[in-house]
Amino acid sequence: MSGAVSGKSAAIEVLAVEKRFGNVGIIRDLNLSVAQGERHAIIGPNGAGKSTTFNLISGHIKPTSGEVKLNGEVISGLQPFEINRRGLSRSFQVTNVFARMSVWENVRCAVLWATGHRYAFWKNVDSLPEVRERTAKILDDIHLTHRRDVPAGLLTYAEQRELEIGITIASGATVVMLDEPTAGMSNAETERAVALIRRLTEGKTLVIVEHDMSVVFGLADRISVLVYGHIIASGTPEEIRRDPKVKEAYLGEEAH
Amino acid sequence: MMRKLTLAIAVIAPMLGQAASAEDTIKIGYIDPLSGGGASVGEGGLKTFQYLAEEMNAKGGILGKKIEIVGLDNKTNPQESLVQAQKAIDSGVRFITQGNGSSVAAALSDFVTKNNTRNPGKEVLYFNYAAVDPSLTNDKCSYWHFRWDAGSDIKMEALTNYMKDTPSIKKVYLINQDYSFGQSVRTDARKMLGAKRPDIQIVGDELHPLLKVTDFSPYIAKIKASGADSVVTGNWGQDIALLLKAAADAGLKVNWYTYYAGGAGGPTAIKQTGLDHQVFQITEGFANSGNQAAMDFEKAFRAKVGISLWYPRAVNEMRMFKAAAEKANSVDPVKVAAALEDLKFEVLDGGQGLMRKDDHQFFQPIYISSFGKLAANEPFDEENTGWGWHMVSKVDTAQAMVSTTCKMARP
Amino acid sequence: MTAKVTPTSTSASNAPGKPAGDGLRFYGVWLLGIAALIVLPMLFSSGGSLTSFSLIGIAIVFALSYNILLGQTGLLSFGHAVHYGLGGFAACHMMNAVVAHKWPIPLPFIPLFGGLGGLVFAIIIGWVMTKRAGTVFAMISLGIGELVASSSLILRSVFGGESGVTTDRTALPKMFGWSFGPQLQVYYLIAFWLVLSAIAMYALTRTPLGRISNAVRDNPERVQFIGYDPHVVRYLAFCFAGFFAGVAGGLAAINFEIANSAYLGAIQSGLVLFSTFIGGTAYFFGPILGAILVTYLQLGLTSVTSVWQLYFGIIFIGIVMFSPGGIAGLLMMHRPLVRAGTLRTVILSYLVAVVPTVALACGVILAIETVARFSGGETINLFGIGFKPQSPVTWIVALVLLVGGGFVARLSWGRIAEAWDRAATVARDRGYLA
Amino acid sequence: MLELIVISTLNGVLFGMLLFLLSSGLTVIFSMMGVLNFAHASFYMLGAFFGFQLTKWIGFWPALVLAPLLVGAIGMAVERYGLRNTHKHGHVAELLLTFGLAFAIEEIVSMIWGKSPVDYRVPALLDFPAFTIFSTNYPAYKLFMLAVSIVIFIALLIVLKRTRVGLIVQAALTHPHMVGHLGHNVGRVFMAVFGVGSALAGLAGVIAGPALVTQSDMAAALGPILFVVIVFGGLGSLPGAFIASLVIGLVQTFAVALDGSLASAFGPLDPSAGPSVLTDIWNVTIAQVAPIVPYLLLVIILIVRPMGLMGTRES
Amino acid sequence: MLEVRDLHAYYGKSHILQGVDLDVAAGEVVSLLGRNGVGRSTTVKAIMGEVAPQGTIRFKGKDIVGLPSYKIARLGLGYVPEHRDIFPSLTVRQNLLLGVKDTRRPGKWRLQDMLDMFPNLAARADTAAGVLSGGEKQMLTTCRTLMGDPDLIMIDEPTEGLAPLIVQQVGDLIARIAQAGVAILLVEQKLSIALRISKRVYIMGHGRVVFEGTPDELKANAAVRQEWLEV
Repeated sequence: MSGAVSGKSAAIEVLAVEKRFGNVGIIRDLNLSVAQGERHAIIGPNGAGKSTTFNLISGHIKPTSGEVKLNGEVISGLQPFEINRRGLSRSFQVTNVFARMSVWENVRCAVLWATGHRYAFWKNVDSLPEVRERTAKILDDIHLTHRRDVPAGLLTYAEQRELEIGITIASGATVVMLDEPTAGMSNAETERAVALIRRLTEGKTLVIVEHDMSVVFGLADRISVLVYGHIIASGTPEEIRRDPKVKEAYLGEEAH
Repeated sequence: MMRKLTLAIAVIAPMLGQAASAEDTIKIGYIDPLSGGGASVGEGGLKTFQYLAEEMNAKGGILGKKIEIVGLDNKTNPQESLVQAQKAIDSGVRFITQGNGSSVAAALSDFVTKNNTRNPGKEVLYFNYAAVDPSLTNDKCSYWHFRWDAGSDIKMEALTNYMKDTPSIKKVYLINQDYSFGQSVRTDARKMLGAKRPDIQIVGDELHPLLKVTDFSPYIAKIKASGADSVVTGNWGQDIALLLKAAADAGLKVNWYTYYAGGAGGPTAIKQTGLDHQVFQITEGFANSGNQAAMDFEKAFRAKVGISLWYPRAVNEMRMFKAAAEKANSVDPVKVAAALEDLKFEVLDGGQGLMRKDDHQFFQPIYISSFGKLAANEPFDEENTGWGWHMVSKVDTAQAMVSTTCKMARP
Repeated sequence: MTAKVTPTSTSASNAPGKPAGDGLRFYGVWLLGIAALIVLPMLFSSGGSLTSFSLIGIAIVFALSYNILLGQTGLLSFGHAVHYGLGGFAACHMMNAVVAHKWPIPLPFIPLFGGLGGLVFAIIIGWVMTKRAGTVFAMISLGIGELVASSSLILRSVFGGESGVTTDRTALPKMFGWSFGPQLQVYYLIAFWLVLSAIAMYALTRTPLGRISNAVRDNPERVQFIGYDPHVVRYLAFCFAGFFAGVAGGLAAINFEIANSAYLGAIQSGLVLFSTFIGGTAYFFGPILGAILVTYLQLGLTSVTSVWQLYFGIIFIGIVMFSPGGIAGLLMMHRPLVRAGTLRTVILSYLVAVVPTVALACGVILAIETVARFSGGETINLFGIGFKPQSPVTWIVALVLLVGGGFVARLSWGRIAEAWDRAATVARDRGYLA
Repeated sequence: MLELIVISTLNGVLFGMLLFLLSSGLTVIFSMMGVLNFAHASFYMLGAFFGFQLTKWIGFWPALVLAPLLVGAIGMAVERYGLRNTHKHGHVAELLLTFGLAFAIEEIVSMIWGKSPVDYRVPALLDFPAFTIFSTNYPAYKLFMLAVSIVIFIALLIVLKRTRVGLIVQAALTHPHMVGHLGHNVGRVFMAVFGVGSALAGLAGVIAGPALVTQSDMAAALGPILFVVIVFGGLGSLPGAFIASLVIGLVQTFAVALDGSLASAFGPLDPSAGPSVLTDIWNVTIAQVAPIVPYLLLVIILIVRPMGLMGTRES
Repeated sequence: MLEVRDLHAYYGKSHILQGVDLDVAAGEVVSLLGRNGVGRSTTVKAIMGEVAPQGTIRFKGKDIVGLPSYKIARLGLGYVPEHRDIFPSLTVRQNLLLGVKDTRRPGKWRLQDMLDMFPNLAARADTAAGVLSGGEKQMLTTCRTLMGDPDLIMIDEPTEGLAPLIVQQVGDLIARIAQAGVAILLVEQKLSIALRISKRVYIMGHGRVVFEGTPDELKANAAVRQEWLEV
C-alpha cells in the first residue's frame, strides 16, 4: 500500500509486520516506509494501533512476524537501547520524564550516551564541557532554561511535554519519533510546540503520531492513515484530505 | 565552658559511658540476650545472678564490698556482646559472666584476652557459666576465661560412663544441631561410645540446621526407620521441644539422652508429649538431687524468683568467686584469677569440685536424671507440669574428668 | 517503585552554575564534618564513647552503600548485609594471611580487601539479581541473604562455623608506629575510611553512572530510549554498593577482630534498611543521619528499656506514615522556606506544638513501660520522676498524658499545617518552591 | 525404603498444608492489594497467643472462632489507619510499614505473654493418634490441620470465584475505579480483604500454635519461609501458593530423608588436600541443608521465571 | 437531572476544564462532541469524581462534588468509561452481575433481558470476558452499567476502534436505552450516531463548551463542524 518513496533511501521500513496479543491481532500486515529527512505523520482513529506501531518500531514490543529496518539494517528483535544507539529516538504519549530529577538532569541524561560517556563512573558529570553545552542548548531550544533546577515532576503539563521532546532529541538521533507531542496542550502551547518540533527536527527524519490535524498538516510531508492495525492510505496531506476512506474512518459517515 | 558542654551532652547521651561508680561495689557484667529470641533464657539467668548477689550482699558481700549485677543485652550477637563488654568495662566492670551461645563465648574470650594484654592494670575476668563448646578450654583456651559448666565433652564422658553400664542400650541414634556444639556432641559420642561400648551400634547420625526446623516429623521417621532404642541429642530451645513433640505425635518409643531438655519450655513440651521418664538430662545438679542444702536453696530461690534453678553452676560460680577473692584477699581480677586456679570447692549439690589449672575448666559431679511423675521424696516439679526430675545416676568428679589440649598463655 | 516527587532532589541541589557562595558552603560542610570527626574523641574519650563512634562510623559507610541501591537506583534489597559480611570475612582472612605470610601490608589497607570481598560477590551474583527491579529483586535478595547466611554455617573452612574467624589487628605491620590496639587508633582508622568512602560515594553520585542510576530509579523504561540498558546500570550500582558494604564490613572486622555469621544475617540487613530509610533516601546525607540515629538508639535504648524493639518499630512506622522522605526529607522541606524567609511562621507553630507532642510521647512511653514492667515491678524513671508500674497513679498520669496530650497535639498539628500552607504559598509566590 | 517414602510423603503433605494454612492469607492480601505484608507472620503469632489466652478462658473451640476474628479486626484497623494513608507513597512504603509493624507486634506480644514458650496444648478432643502406618502414629490433630487447610483452600476458591463479594474483590484487583463506578465501596472491600487475610493468619496461629512452639519469636522464625511459598507459587496465585506449599513441604521432607552427599556419591576427596570450601561442600549431606533448600528454589525460580510457578505478573 | 456549572479540573498544574456548563434532563439523550484532548472524557470523569472537580455538579438536585464515586453511582448515575474496563478474568455473566448495586432490590434490567437482547453475549455468557471482541466488550460494559439501574448513563466513546457494522449495533443499543427512558450523556468523536439519536449536542474545544444546539443546527453549521470536528 505504501511503497518505498523513490529517489531517497528509506530511514524506516516496516515490512509486513504483524502483532498479536493472544488471539487478538492488533497490527495486521503493516507496511510503512519513511524516507530519509521526511516528516511523516501517522493518523487514525483511537484504538487503531498507532502507539503499538510506535512501540514495534522502537523495540518496546516485538513483532509477532515481519521486519523493521532502520537505515537498511534489521532492528526488529533488538532491545530498545540498542535501537536507540543506532540513531532512533522516540517520545511517549503519556508523559514519561524522570520525575524526581531536575529538568537539567533529565536532558543531560539523554545527552550522556551520545557524547560517549556511557556508564563512566570516573568522570565528574558537571565538568564535561560538551555535555554541558549540549544540554544548555537543548534547554534553550525547548525554552526551559529558567526552569532548569525544578524537578521534572513539578513542571506544568505543557512544560513536561516540551521536556519530553527535549529528551527525545537530546541524543542527536537522526530518526525522531514523537507520539502525540501536543496532546493536552492549549492552542498557543500547541503552536509553540509545532514551531519547536519543526526547528529541532530540521534535517532529521521525523515520524509523528498526532490527533490535532492542524499539527499534522502543518508539519507532515507525508501522512499514513492507520485503521484497525492496517494502513488504509498513505500520501501527501492533500491526497489524504481528499481520500473518502479517511473521512469515513474518522467521522464514521460517508463523505457528504 | 567545654566541660559544661561535655557534661550536657553526656547527660542526654546515655551511651556515652557512665563514670565508674563507687569503689565499694563489685560490678559483674551479665552479658546475655535480654531481648529477642533468646531473651527467655537470658532473663532467667539474670534473675538467678541477681538473687545470688542479693543473698551474698545480705551476708556482707565479698570482703565487705557489695556485689552488683549489671544486665547487658547482647541479643545473642557476638559483636553486640563485645560492644556491651566494652561499655561494661568503661563503667567499671572487671568481671563479666556470660553463658548463652558458644559463638558469643568465643568472641568474649578472645576479646578479654586481647583487652588484658592491651590494657595492663585494667584486666577483666570472664566467667563462663553455660557455653560448653570444648574448644573454649582446649585449643582456644584463655587464662582469663573460667568455665563452671561442664564442657560438652565432659558431659558426654559422664553420659557414656552411664551408658556403658546400661546393657539395654543397643542401637543409638545421634541427632544434633549443625554447629560446633552439636558437632562436638556427635563426635564425642561416637568416639567415647566406640571406646567404652563397641557393641553399641550407631544407627544414625543426623545434623540439622540450628533453630530452623519447624517440623521434625521427617527426622522422627528416620529415627524410627533406623530401629534405634536410644537417641542422644544436644538440642536446645525449640529444637528439643519440637523434636520431642514430633516424637510423641508419631508414637516413637525410645529413650532420649539430652543435654538441655530441662531448658525453658522443655519440661512443658515433655509433659505435653507424655514421655514419662523417657527423657534424660545430663546436668551438674537438679532440683530433686536429694542434697538438703541444695533443696533448701531451691525452695528459697523458687519462692523469691518464681522460676526453678536452671543454673546450679551459677551458685557455684558466685560462691567460688567469693572464696577465691577471700583467699587472695583482694578483688583484683589478676589476683582472683590466680586464686581460682586449682581451687577446690564443695559444690551446691554436694561433692568436691575442682577448677583445673591447665584449662580453667571446673570439674564436678555430673547427674543423669529423667523427667516424669514425681516420687514421694521429690518435692520439685518443673514449669507447673506436676512432673519433675528424678535421679538416675550420679557420676563422680573423678569419673567426669577429661584431658585437655590447652596450652595456656599465662601472664 | 513509585516515583515520588520531592520538593528538591539530590540532583537539583548540585546543578552547576550555582553561586560561588554555594561552592564554599559545600566544601565547608565537608571540612566541618572532617573536623568534627577529628575533635570528637577529644571531647569524649571513654572507651565506650570511642566504641560507639566507631560503630556509628561503620554504620554510616554501610548505610551510604545501601543508599546507592535504595536511594540512587531504586533497588530495595533485603540482603545487603551479605556484602557487609563477606567483606568482614575477607578482611579477617586477609589480616590472618598478612600475619601468617609476613606480607608488608599494614592495617589501614585492610578495609580495601573487605571492599573487594563485597565486590567480588556482587560481581558474581549481581548479574542475575539485577535483571529485574522491584519486588522480584527484593525477593531474590531475601533469598540470597538467607542462602548465604545459612551457608556460612555450613562452609566452615571459610566462615569458621558459628564462632567465626578471629584475628588480631595488632599483629599486622605497624604504620606510623600505631599498633591499632587502642580503640582511639581504630577510631581514627574508621574515621579515615569513613571520609574516604563518603567522598567516593558522593563523587559517584556526580558521575554519568550516578546520574543514570537516578534515571533508572525514576523511570527504567524511558532509560532504554536514551541508549542505556537499565540492567547494566543496576548491575554496576549493585557492584559499587557491594564494594562499599564490603569496606564497612572490613572496618567492622577490624573493630571487633572477629567475623561471624551474625554479620551476614537478616537482622543486619534489616538494620541498614531501617537506618537508610529513617534517615531519608532522597539526600546524600540522609543515610548518615539515619545511621547515627539508629546506631545510637540501638546502643542507647537497650540500656534504658528492654522493649527497645517496640520503640524502634513505632519510630519506623511513624516515619513511613508521616515522613516518607525520612529525617533528611523533613529537614530539607524547610529549605525553600528558609530561602523565602518564611520559616519564622512555621517555627512558631512548631514551638506551640512541642509541649503537647512531648506530653503525648511521654504518655506513650509511660504506657508502654507500665505494661512492660508490670510483672517485674521496676520503677519507671521519666525525667527524674519515678513511677511505679503497679500504682494506679501511674496509669492515670499515662492516660491523661495520652488522651490530653494527644488531643491538644492534634490541634497544634493542625496549626502547623496551616502555618505551612501560608509559608509555602509565600515561598511559591517568591519562586523558591515549584 | 518404601516405609520411608510413604511416611515422608505423608509428612511432606502435612507440613506443606501447614505452610499453606500460613501463607493463604498472605496470598489473598497480595493478590488483591499488591501489598507484601511483612507483618503476616506477626498476625499468625497474634492468632496463636489469642488462641492460647482464649483457650484458657473459654476453651479451644470458641477460641478457634474468636481469635481469628480479633486478629482480623486488628488487620482491618491496620489497613484503615495505616496502609490506606501510605498507599499514595507506593508499594515500598506499604511494605516498610508492615516491616515496622512486625517489629512492634513481636515486642508487644513478648511484653504481654513473656518471652518463654507458653503452654498451649492440643485440645483433648483431638489428642489421640488417628491412624498408624508402619508403626508410626499420625495424631488426629495433624489431620485436623490438614482438613482445615484444604477446607480453607476450597472455601477461598469458592468465595473468590463464585460469590459476589469474591467477584467484586477480583474485579477491584484490576480495575478498582471501575468497580467504584458500579457503585461498590472499594475502600471497604480492601479493608475487608486485609481483614480476611489477617484473620486467616490468625486462624493459622490458633491451629498451628499447639502443634508448634508458641513463643514470641515464632513470627521471625516462620516469616521468611512464607515469602518463599508465595513468591515461588507465583505472587497472588492461590493455587500457586497451594502447589508451592506442597512442593516445599515435600522437598524439605525428602531432603531430610536423604543422607546423600557428594562424598557418598563420588567417594571422599583426597584427605591430604586438607579442609577447604570444597571439602565442606563435598561432605555436606542433603539432610543437613534441607531447610535452606526452599531459598535455593526461590532464587532459582525468580531467575528463571520471575512471575513464579503460577503467577501472572511480576509485582 | 444533571446540572454542571462552571466546571474546572486540573491534571497536576494543567488546566484541563476551564468552566464547562452542561445539562441533561431526565430521559434526554445528549451528545458531547469534540476532537481528542479537548476535555470531553475529563468532563465525565470529573462528574464521576475520578478527577477532582471544582465548580458545581448537581445530580437530581443533590450536590455531588467531592463524593466518592461509589456514592455517586448509587445515586443512579451510570458511567461507561472510554477503555471499556471489563473485568477480564471474570465471565460475561459475572461481569454483568457485578453491575447490580443491591441484590435485594432488583432493577428494571435483568440479566436475562440483557442476554436476550444480545445473543452474542448470551452465547459467551460463561467465557472469560477478556477474550471478547471490542464490540462485544462495549456491549458488555454498557449492559453492565445498565444492570445497576441508572437514571442517567454517561458513555464515553463507545465506538472507538470498532468496525462500521459494530458501530451500527452500538448505536442501536444506545437508542434502545434511550427508548427505555434512561437519560444518556454520550461522549463521541463520530458524528453519525450522535446526530442520529441525540436530542441536543454540545461541542467542546479547549476545555470549554463551544457549541450547543440540536443535531439539525449542527448539520446546518458547516463552520462549526469545520473548526471543531473535522479533519
